[in-house]
Amino acid sequence: MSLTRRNFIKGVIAGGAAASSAAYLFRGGGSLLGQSSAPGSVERLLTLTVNGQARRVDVMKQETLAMTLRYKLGLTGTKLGCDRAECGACTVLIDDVPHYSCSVLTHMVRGRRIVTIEGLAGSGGGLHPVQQAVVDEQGFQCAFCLPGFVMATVGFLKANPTPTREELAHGISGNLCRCQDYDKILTSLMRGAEYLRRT
Amino acid sequence: MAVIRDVMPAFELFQPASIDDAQAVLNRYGADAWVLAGGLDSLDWLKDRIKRPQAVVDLGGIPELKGIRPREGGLEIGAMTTLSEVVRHPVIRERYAILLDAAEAAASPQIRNQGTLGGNVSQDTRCWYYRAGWPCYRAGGNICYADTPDAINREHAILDASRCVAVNPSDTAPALLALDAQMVVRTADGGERVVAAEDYFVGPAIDITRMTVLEPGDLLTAIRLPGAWAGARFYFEKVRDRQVWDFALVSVASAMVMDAGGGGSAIERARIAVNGVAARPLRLRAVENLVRGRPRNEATAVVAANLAIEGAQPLRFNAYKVPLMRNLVKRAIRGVEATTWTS
Amino acid sequence: MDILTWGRNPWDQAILTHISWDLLWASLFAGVAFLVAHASYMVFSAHRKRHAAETDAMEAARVDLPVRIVRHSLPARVFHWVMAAAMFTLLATAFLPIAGIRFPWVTWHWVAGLVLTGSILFHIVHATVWLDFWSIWVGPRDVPELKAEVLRELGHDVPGPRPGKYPLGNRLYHLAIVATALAVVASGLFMMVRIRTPFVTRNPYLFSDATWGVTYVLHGMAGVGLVGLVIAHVYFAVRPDKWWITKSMILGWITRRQYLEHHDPDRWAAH
Amino acid sequence: MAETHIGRNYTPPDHVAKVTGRARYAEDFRAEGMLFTKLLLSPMPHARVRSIDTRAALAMPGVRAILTADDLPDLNGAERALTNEPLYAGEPILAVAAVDELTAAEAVERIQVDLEPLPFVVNALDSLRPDGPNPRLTGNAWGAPAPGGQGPGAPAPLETIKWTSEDFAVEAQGQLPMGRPLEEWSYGDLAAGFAGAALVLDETFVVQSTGHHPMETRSAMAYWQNGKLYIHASTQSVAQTRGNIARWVGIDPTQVMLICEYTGGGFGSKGGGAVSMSIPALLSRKANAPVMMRITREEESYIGRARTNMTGRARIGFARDGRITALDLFIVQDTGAYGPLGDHRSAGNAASLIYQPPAMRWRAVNVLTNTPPRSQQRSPGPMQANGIIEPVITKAAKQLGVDQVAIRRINAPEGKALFGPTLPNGRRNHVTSAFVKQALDRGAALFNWDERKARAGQRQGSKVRGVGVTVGPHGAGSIGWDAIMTIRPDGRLYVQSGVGNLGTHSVIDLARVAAQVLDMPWEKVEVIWGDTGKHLPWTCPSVGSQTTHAMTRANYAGAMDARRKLQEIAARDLGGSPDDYEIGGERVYRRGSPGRGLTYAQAARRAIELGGTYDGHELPGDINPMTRDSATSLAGLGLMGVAKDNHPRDGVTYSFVIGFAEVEVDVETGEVRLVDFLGVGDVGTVINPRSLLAQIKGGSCLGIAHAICQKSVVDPRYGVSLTDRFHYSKPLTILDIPARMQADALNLADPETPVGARGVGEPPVGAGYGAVLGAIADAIGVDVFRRAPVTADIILMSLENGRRMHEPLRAHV
Repeated sequence: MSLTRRNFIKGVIAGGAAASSAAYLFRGGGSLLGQSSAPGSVERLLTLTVNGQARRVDVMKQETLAMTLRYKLGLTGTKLGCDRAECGACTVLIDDVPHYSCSVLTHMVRGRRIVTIEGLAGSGGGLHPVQQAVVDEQGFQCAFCLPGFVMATVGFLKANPTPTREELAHGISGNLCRCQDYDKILTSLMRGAEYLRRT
Repeated sequence: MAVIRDVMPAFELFQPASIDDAQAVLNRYGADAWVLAGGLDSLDWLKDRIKRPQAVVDLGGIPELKGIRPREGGLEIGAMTTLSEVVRHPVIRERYAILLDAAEAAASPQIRNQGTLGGNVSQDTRCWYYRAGWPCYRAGGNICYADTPDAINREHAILDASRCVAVNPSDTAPALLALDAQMVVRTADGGERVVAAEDYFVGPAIDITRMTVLEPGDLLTAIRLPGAWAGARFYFEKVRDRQVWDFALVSVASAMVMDAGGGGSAIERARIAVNGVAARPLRLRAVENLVRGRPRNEATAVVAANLAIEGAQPLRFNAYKVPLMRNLVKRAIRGVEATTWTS
Repeated sequence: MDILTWGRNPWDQAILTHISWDLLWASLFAGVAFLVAHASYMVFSAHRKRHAAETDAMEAARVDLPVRIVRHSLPARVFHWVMAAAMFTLLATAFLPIAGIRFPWVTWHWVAGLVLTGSILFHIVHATVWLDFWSIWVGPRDVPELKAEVLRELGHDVPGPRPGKYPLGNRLYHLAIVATALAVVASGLFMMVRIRTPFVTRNPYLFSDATWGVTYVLHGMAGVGLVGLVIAHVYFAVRPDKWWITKSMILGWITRRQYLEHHDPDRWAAH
Repeated sequence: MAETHIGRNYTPPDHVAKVTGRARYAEDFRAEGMLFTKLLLSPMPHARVRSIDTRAALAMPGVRAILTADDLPDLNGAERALTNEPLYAGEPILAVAAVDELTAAEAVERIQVDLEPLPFVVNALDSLRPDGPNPRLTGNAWGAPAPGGQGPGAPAPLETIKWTSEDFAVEAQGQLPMGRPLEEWSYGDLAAGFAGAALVLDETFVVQSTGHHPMETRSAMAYWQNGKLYIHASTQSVAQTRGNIARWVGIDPTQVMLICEYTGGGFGSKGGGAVSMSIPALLSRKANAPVMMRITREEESYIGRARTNMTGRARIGFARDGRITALDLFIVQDTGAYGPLGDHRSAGNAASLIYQPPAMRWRAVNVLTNTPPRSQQRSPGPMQANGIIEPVITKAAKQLGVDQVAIRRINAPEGKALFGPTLPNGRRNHVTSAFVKQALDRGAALFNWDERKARAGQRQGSKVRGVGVTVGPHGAGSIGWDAIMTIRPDGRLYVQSGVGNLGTHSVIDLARVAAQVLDMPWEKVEVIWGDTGKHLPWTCPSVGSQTTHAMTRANYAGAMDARRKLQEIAARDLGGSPDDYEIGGERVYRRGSPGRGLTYAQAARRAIELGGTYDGHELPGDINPMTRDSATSLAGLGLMGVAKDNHPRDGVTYSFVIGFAEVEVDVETGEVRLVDFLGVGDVGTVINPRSLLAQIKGGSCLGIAHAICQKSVVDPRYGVSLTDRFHYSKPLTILDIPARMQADALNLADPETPVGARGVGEPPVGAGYGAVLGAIADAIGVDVFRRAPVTADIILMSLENGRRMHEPLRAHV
């Protein structure tokens, strides 16, 4: 059984040494591993749709979305708390669904809509209702987990705009807070759901 | 060579659009290839730099592997269908609720949004000695670090251990056993074989380095739920230390069909499976046979539960799994009373 | 081809885990190669077969001997076949899984190992007390015989000692088996501490990683060695010209004619 | 003064940055040509580095520099960021700087480190056995600190102590052996106390160690510019970290530019920063380029600090009414690979405070093990004391037929309650104030204690409920710190805050006090924080729940200084004496004739014209040199309020939180579900209500986590941590607590501080821990467990066998 050439070209992301100047973490990584710059290495350049903008970016094949966002697109609002899909600090929306961006290969989201905490605010710069609610209720303490919680909530509310407190707790249960300010977080995010319904 | 973690080694990434293409890559790279489903268990291995494949094959772009479709009075679920899709599916909610309960008990919302049913059943054990990269049997060595006089083995096996005492971590696996699910495997040579869920998993006595029957190059393509157990009386319970992102200490899943004739009081047929007690989810055939034809009550449950734990061999720190498994099997048969506390 | 398989323990120190399974195939190959070589030699060489007439004469000269001469006592034969069964079980349970044929082998393996151990112990006692212990051993005193036998093999009719009870090949083979079997049994018994058995509480930490490594390598080496040895043994057992020996291991006796043809009565141990 | 700010909720100025993702934590900074570093960690719990071969690594393209312990300044024995004698598995040995992490990681793998394994021990008790191994070549325990050094972390000598096998005889019964202690104090007549007791209980309890695991690991990025070190790092206390970094790096504090506007949690693990900060600092100097050190979660589980685990034994005598007659407490503390730590001393003091025993003896050994280093973790000591003692109180109440609230009430401290050992001056310490009894009463009412109590122990199906209550104490305030603030010509008030921004909002709350004193509208108050380049005053470390108390006092003093200067300037320009002038509406005006006065803006301009003390060109003599430098830099910008807190204080400041818990235990599965929780604070005047209640709930949750799930485990054979992932160490999730928790505060002012506020961060931890432990015991029996966390295995095995089955005294399971 042989590969259809079309799929192969589409599929393979070859190794190589090229990298964008912004590629802090990955500069030169390919060549250091002795990989020849194979034909089609241009495939490493891909277009990501992040916060409504098309961004061209050079991505190593083992690169996670969190790393691309933080180190190549400068979107440091997405935090890395464990880098192991356990804490939720890196939660972003992929096609409106919350994912741990630390555990998604960037090449897996080619052509999909990615929204990060930086992309929530309206075009006028006004805060997203959930963000506003968090400010009004002083929702978090150290707030390192905040972006993840907010993204998980925004994603959850798209599926269930009128959650009970228990339902929302389940919806954001994939996020850890070590200040363990869960009660106030939940209160502020419930307020966010309410704001969102009003808009 | 010093140990270092959390930097993924470079690899070739393939994103084939068909099963054939995927297997072509797998066959080309053989043991150096790695199959990526949802990517959660996989990325752990890669970030730990313990598994170092040359080629990673991302199945995410293969339409054939996705989706839930009716089939012969039952359902066929593509192996790459996410757990969230399983949880949301109306037919599963209505006729196979036990799979919904099991899928919903897995890890966390984000993981259920990304993790696939195929990946969930095929994931590797979480024995912390093995996952630490220690050279145990499962890693090709000649020792089990979890079954030593002073090992910390609270989470490990009480049944069917053979040198390795790791347990299977899957939440959906016991539910699939209870539903008599059929696993559709595309073999490396392109052939297809259908394996009953209970035969899909492999214990250490047979193969100490694998959790499933999948050989290099094989792909689990779909999981079929037969109509035979649709809408049965289901029970699923998972006992864990934390309510989120935790693996089962012991989990149980049962499907029961009550005797229509006997006023629905007697059990006509039942399938019961447990997980977290052995390297593979265990179907409790003896229990199933015992309860057949008996009334569904405490007495039946007690006899069955005691039968279930026969032959259990606890380790130093996991003796609690024996009564836990017994009690869960008991509940799986007679159910649980709801409490009526105010507040 | 690797000889050994190394791993790194939790302290990141290099440790021996076991032999490289390449050696299994090597041993298999060696056994088969010997078999082929020997067979072809026997076919093509000037291998001398004594004329029937000579044997007739010898037999006529010794009508005083019984028609059947006991070669293996019943206990000796029982031991041999029990050991053979254990050995085959051990090899099958050890190497079939490695060859890709998977089944629950561990219990079979250590049970067979215990049977082998028991039979060997029996054999040692039995041989020391009831048999002529030395008749099976090889030593300097056998050099002339070695010379003579080799020349005979090469087709020369030479004087010099003929085999006693056991042909030299037998005795050399026995020596090899003794060495490998003792190694495999000794290492195997210790290795049982690493698995669940009714006898001892499992303790993989009984020895240091290094000691265990050596134990596993010893066990593996002896194990694959046995593969070759067993092949050779079976080969001779089924060769038509050696069939009379095999038969004697079943029935216990050989004919007077075979006795005179292949042995030196003066060097045949007292019986 | 009208409560315009104090006691009112407000929106902290940093919140919009936080919700938009613009708030930048250490790992969010970038610098041109920034390198990345990866660490080589020791695989062994105790070893000596024989040699390091870095040739292959240095030969790799992209590898810029390698830092080893030899490149670090000697800290005379104290822990350094890198070591040649690793004392725990996971301790960093060297760091590689390369153009990217991939290269750095590959380089680390190419480095050959020849390690000589040395004896090690992971269980404190094992080290005390007659033939027990020592965690260090030079000993196994910290001796008593030098006289005077009673505080946590007071310098202490390293000693070798072994107990006899006779001492260990009681181990078989699950009781803690009590051999020779290294520290001891007592007061009162212990023998008489026990003799007169109606009931004497003697129980052992194992308090587990847990990692702090703040969401933000101790990542840091550093570079050098014209002789100054610029470092982006994560610390609880900005002002107090500068000096530490200087010491770790071997430079002068004035050379350290620390930027930390946001800290992703610390819980005591980043109290004065983290010694690992010196790695990027020194590596960037060696590589002559900025260096980013991303600490992974696994690395955090090694170098990220953990709570000291304690095995404690409490012998307590009770009168019929539940009043404690005598308390004999023995503690074996595991202080990890470094230390010394004083948790065991804090535990002793806390016990003597919240249970007010008329006679008490405290004995302890502070043992080292080859396990990850410990540090103070939110309620270091008092929480452990709650864990060791509460089960005994609970059991006594059951046996005496006394209500659980009543027995704690009758033993509760009141007013200027005494605590701790007799001091050299012959007297015992006392607290500034305690209103514990009121808090217990308030809580019992709010929690419907009697109603819940009535159904405790009743079984429905497989579920049993139980209730518990605990008084969580903790020291809650220091004194004598400085404040700087300026009213500038723009009419705004600028308050310099050296507090770390942990999210407790004490970093901002202190300015609420200044605004209150100066009657300043909040929108006209600017708080400057998070950068030692921004002229910060000498500020207390943000640990030990002291910040709110300490810095509200300091800023009260600073604001009063500014206020006085406003009055003086007004008097000077408009006649009369300063006391004739009042402030209000951003003006200082003559009493009775509001027309005659100056706006703050005018006064600020006059202050600059007048100079001298008014604009900071002349400074008080008693302020700290750091304050002096900062004030000098700010001099001339406006009217400066600058002062040291010299307000007198009679007593030691302590806060109390009472935890009330109801749990539901499933006796068939051993699962514990927290049904409801209430925390009531006796924490003085409430400054920031919303934040305060969040502190009570969040702190309680840490205690709850200790009671039901969180732990750390080390393999005894290889001495390697096994809980290097969250699903192994099991921190609390949002579904492990009820969807709603309750909290309240008495809001009774502490008489010994002008603002009345005490700290709150830590007392709730012990309250949550003890209350949940008590509730579980109430539901299924007081002898079911003697260790924490109380997990399904412990409960199920004890119930199944009708007696406690878990291994006593084992630290790591």
